[in-house]
Amino acid sequence: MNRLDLRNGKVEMVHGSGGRAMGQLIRELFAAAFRNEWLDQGNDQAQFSLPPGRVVMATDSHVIAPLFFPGGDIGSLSVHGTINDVAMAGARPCYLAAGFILEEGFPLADLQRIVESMAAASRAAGVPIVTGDTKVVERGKGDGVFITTTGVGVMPPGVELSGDRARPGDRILLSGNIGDHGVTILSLRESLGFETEIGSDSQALHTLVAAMVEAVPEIRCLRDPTRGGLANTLNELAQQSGVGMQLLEREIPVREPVRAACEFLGLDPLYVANEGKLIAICPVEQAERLLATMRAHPQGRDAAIIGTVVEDVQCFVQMETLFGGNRMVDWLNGEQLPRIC
Amino acid sequence: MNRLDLRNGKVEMVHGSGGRAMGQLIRELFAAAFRNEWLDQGNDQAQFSLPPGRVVMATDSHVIAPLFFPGGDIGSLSVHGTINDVAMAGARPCYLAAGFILEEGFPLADLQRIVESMAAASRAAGVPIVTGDTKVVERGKGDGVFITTTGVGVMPPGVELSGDRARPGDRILLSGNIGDHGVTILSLRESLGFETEIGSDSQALHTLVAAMVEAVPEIRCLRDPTRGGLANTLNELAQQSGVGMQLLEREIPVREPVRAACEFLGLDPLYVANEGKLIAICPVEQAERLLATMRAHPQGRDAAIIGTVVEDVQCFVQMETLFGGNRMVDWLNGEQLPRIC
Amino acid sequence: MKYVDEFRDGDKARLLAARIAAEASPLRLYHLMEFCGGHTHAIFRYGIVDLLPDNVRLIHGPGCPVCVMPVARLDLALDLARRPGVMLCTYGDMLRVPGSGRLTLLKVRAEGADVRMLYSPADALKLAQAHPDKEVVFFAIGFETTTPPTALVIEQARRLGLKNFSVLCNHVLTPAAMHAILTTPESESGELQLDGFIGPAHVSTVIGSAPYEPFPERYGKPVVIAGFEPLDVLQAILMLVRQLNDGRAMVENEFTRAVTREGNTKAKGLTEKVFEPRESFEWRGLGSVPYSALRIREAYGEFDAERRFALHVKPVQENRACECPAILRGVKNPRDCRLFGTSCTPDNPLGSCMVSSEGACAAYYRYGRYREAGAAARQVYA
Amino acid sequence: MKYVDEFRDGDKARLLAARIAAEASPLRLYHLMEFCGGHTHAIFRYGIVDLLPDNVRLIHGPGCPVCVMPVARLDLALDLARRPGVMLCTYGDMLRVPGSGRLTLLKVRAEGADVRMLYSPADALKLAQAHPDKEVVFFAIGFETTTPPTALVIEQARRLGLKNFSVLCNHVLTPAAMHAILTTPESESGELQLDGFIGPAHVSTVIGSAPYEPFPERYGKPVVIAGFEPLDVLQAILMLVRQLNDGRAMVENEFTRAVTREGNTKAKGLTEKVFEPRESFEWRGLGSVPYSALRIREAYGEFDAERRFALHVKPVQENRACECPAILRGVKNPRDCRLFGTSCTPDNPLGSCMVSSEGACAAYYRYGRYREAGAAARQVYA
Amino acid sequence: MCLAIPVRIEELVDEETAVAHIGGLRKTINIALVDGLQVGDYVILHVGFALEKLDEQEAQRTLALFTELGQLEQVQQAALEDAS
Amino acid sequence: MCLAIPVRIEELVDEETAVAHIGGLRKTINIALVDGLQVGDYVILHVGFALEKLDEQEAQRTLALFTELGQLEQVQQAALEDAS
Ligand code: SF4
Ligand code: SF4
Ligand SMILES: [Mg+2]
Ligand SMILES: [Mg+2]
Ligand SMILES: [Mg+2]
Ligand SMILES: [Mg+2]
Ligand SMILES: [Mg+2]
Ligand SMILES: [Mg+2]
Ligand SMILES: [Mg+2]
Ligand SMILES: [Mg+2]
Ligand SMILES: [Mg+2]
Ligand SMILES: [Mg+2]
Repeated sequence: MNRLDLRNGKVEMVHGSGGRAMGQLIRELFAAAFRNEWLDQGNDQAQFSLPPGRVVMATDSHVIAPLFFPGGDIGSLSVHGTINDVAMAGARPCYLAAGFILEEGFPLADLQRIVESMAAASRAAGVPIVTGDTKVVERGKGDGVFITTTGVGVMPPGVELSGDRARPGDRILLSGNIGDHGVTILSLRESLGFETEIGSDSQALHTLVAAMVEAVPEIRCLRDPTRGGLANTLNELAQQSGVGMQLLEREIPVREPVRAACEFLGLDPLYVANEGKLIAICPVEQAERLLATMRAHPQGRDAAIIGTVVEDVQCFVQMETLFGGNRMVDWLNGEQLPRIC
Repeated sequence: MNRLDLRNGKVEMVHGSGGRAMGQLIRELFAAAFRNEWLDQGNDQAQFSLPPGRVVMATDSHVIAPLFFPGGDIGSLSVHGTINDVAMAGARPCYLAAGFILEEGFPLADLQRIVESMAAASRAAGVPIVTGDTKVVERGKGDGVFITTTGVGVMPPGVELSGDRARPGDRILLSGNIGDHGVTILSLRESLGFETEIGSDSQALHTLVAAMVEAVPEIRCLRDPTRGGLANTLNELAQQSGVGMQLLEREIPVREPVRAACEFLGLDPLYVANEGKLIAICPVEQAERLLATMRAHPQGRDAAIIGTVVEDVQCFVQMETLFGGNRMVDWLNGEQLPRIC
Repeated sequence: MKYVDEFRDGDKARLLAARIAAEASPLRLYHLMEFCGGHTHAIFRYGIVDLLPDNVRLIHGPGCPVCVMPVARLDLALDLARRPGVMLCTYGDMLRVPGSGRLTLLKVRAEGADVRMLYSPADALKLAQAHPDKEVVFFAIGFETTTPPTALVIEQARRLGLKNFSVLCNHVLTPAAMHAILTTPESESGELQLDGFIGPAHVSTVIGSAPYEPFPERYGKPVVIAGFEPLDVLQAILMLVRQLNDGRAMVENEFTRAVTREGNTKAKGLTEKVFEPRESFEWRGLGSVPYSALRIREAYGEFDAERRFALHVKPVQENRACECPAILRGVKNPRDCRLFGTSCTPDNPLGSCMVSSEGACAAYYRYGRYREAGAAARQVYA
Repeated sequence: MKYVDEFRDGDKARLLAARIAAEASPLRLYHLMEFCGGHTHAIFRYGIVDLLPDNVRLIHGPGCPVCVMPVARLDLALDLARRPGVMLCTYGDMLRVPGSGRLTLLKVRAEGADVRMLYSPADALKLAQAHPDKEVVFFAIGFETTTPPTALVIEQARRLGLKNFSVLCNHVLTPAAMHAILTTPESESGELQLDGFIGPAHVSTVIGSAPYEPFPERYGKPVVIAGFEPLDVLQAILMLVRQLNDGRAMVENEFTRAVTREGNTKAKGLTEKVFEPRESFEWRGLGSVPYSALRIREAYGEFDAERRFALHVKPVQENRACECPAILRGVKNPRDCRLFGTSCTPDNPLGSCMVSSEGACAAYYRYGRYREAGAAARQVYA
Repeated sequence: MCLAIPVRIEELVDEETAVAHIGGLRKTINIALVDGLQVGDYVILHVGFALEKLDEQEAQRTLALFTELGQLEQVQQAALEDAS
Repeated sequence: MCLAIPVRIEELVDEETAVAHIGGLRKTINIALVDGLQVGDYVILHVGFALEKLDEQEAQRTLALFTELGQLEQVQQAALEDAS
């Protein structure tokens, strides 16, 4: 049997039909890149032991366009995204599963690039991809490639985090500057026609989380401000916990190019997606220790205390502006569309 | 805020943008249907305890067209398919995660029907959907709805199954008649223009598996003959174990309408997909006990011993035909396409 | 960002605010209309109201092109978008505005219509070139700021000989709307309390300050053209307070960094070449306003979607409970609308003022909702 | 399934086999060509060779319409499929056949061409009606069995006045190919050993048995028309053995349940009305064969894709190592090809005989590969 | 060549169309190529078109041939066994 | 109304096109509506088009106004404090 033509080949329907061609794709592309004892077994599932403790499971489907962007691609993103969702429970991510939905005609060379990027991200994070699935849809019924990853992890003893645990008086911490991912993606939309040096912040945050929960097991909750950005994620947490929040705009780090892009597109950086940042809420007493821990970790160098949890039956998130006024930071209304007025 | 218009509404991009509309979709549709303590928490991940034992994880992306078919829909299928992949390890499936990729414009009424069918399947199986994700893609970049489910389960002590454990002399058992699912789907292709009373066999097989591994812990391996049908699945197992197989056509149950459809479409039922059948391989000494156990379970009433594992370095699967000859049962070549000659 | 950040300085703002408080006479009220949605947005985003003394009151005007678009004209676009073979493109702001039956361009897109979002009208041309099999229609909106780019694009379409491109023109004129505001029944009855205008920055960049001179002259209302940064707005308020205190009424220019008396003559010339005034145009809130909008000249008729598709506006009943019209006339406030924040929210807007981030209702909801309900929350903050 | 299962009875097969063994003379060889791929398929699927004595040998003929299609004509379809605006539809069998550069219709579809699989040619008409903006081309293949449905569809297209439908006609004729087989150099040199034909069942349903009468008469080769079920094939072999033993050479009909001497006159008439013979047609393996294929008559010229798109066959070099041509002439066996099972497999076919499930190479690979390699395995089976 | 299968006419829909049964399936087929079909007739179906009526008497005759052959074999077998 | 922002011209590409910088971004813009632009000039950018040149002297003058005002306030504040 000839080897897969990874240079000029394209995904064909036959690669999803459960026959020899699918086996070849899995063997020569997926298993070759992810290489581990579980995939080598060739079963439809993976078996493993987990350390004792409560188990955490998270899943995310990834549908980004373009598939490749400065700072990553859909492959690395799909690994980071799910590792982060597991880590946001305070857990140690242990294993990943990956489901691919490929569009007929997608270049195998691009698929290989994506898969190798996933493999690298998974290796770097120490979280192997132990089982997977591949489907092919007809041209025009997909968009190149969609990747759904699912992660399982284990909670360290004594840690208990949940979005409903924020209490008035708690401090709100952010691990770094916001908006890089979303602005990077927008910069690639040809019609918006701008270039920037910044790249996506896509990264796996589990080692940062491990350091944080070890130093401050009292953390109330963690969440990564992805789709909908900081504003929506804080609104979610406020709603879940039945509290309000008061932010300080001057403490929220936003890089100049992100501000500039938002300015001319009519967007607000608070609503722009991130893929490598986290929000932590902790009791006021531990806030400084947590901040120091975060700043001592390379992924938290720019961490800041950006606000306080307040009592508010309406669960409003508000912000003292740089200008000195106070404003609501409401949920995103619909999609954030570039606007002219 | 007005309630979601589940009667006439359509999926819009805003339902995937991480804002209030997405929250509403999740709350009023997904969480309402799946209702359980984990989803109610509203976190980006679920936490649970697992009974002691090795953990099993499996994932499958579901991309079927049409979405609704006699005997099920993409919702129930996505629950059954992953439960089965977990169960095929001999494990007890415990929890599911579900990732949805929705196409802009997809009717909310159809989505609700699918989600309720998933909820019913999950309840019936006793395997809750504890975490999920929703993405929306632009019209023309998806196909209504894709669902990726991931399951975790736990191995009962003393059971160890894997596709590489088949040994010459072992018996091959099949839990029931083949081809119902694939022929049902084909019958819905308008251009093939045929009608049949049969429906998909989509079902969760974990209770059957539980009975089997309890009665015969010596089972070598289990696998569900889904895409690619019985023939490909047996070839996979033969390859994994480095053995050949010799089947008896007369023992393989195929219903008359399935045979008829295959006859006029030029297909072979051995290659047609199933979604509620399993293959078991076990030592010859336990074969009759296993058969009896399967037949005592409603899902194994028509179970049969369909062949024997043989020594063969080429890993060929062969079959003694009804007619009395012997033929190869090779891997599927490409897709199984209706043919005229 | 140069020429941006300097105009957002909070310390200077407090100084300006103190100046306004010092100079505003406690013996009178100052009713100042920010004509422009851009000012409305800045006022809420930066919390400017909090900095003003109680007797300096801001009234929101009709200066948001999304808000003033009547349902009947949006229906034209919805109708076009649903025709087979048509690709309708427009700015993101317009996609969520409800037309008849709460239909939006996003909804018809979800149903299968080919609707595209533009950042720049130049992209509409590119779409037309890339899709020769489609009728590409640019649903153009905007005041005088946005008009010259549209004119340029129509001119280019002619140069390129495009056969599948047209523009559904909804460009409107600022001074005409200001006249209308001052001649409504409410204005004449005195119900509208209006002492002066904060004039638009970017519109004036194009048209210059001269077109505002009739307002002091004919109606005795001072106008101060102001930039959209918060210090610009405060400075303009101070300048208006001073004029009113002095009994003066004239056009002053706070935005001298980009506005002259003449404006951009090149841009004006191009606009003049491609467009001509409509005898009358329907505004949400203001009704029919004479010579208040532009249409494509006959010489460019092939690029006029109204001609090309023989479109005719069908009068529709606007939602009666929606107070947008009165808000746009400056006589009501979003909180006077009983749908505000209940049936009508940014997620499910009933009126256009709840859609555009420059709409008064959206601004009140986004930035101001906490004022009633959440005031208590602020106290808790240590 | 009535009239199917009865003809697959294993017990009766063994009786028939015993009869053949009893009657076949051990003193001679019987070289019987199954013209049809349908017979080839049945022979392998049911393991008929295992039931025959060694001296009764089956030779595979050129009766698979997929296998005999030359690369140059497939290239026409590939070329058409890639043209913008064209929707090319054909039977599933054709999608995986490699043309020049190993390109297939499935591959060009993956690259974006609009290629559809049909179960029935009637669906091609429906596609043309549903996609008035597309040029729908039906890439028609097949022997006389498949021709009348194509003719009917062209007739219907005319009745419906379809303007966007055409047929790329590759219908070929059985008797002409049988003549060609018997006049190859190998046949004349005696290299081709051929004592009689198992004649096609379904082709004969349409054309009747009369067209085979020249073969006994002119070449002295007996013909037995046989159904496609395994008992039919065995019975036909017995009938041929008997003719050869008796020194007879005539046309006999085993498939009397659906074949008469005249065939289906209505179907023949329709074929005659829409199609006319081509003076010559290129077959893979047989080269140019005179009057061996059909073309669309001028009266239906608007539905002829070759006329409509001014298509001209460009001669191409077929893969030299592929032995399909010799196999189709009956002088080689798939195992004589050094690519068989290594470079050429059903997953990556190099020649057409490896694609169609009626191709000799595919049949050998699918059902027969175990014969060499896996024979040992059978012993182990208890 | 030419995948085809006998099916039974269950219902004549119009001049060109019938519903056929086969092994528990219902299938709409085109019957324009065969005149004079009746409900209950068997036809040979190919790419959705009836190609020809199946002659049931002839089918029975062919099947009978196989059976006779069986009897013949038995007689011969018996003879052989007697002889041995 | 009319979202617009000052950007600096970095490069003149052709009669209609320039590359502008803003806060670390590069953006291709249309300059057909403004004559006589030079590299280094600031323009007001709206929907991808330069609308007008920004007069830097005037901008400085406006900013100076705010600063003067600050000084004025300080003087007055000092006076008030002295008085109290
Ligand atoms: S709140 Fe909504 S309904 Fe009321 S005036 Fe504003 S836009 Fe109209
Ligand atoms: S094995 Fe392949 S290359 Fe060889 S003759 Fe057959 S089709 Fe041609
Ligand atoms: Mg998740
Ligand atoms: Mg996530
Ligand atoms: Mg998350
Ligand atoms: Mg799978
Ligand atoms: Mg696509
Ligand atoms: Mg799986
Ligand atoms: Mg599965
Ligand atoms: Mg499986
Ligand atoms: Mg998620
Ligand atoms: Mg689609």
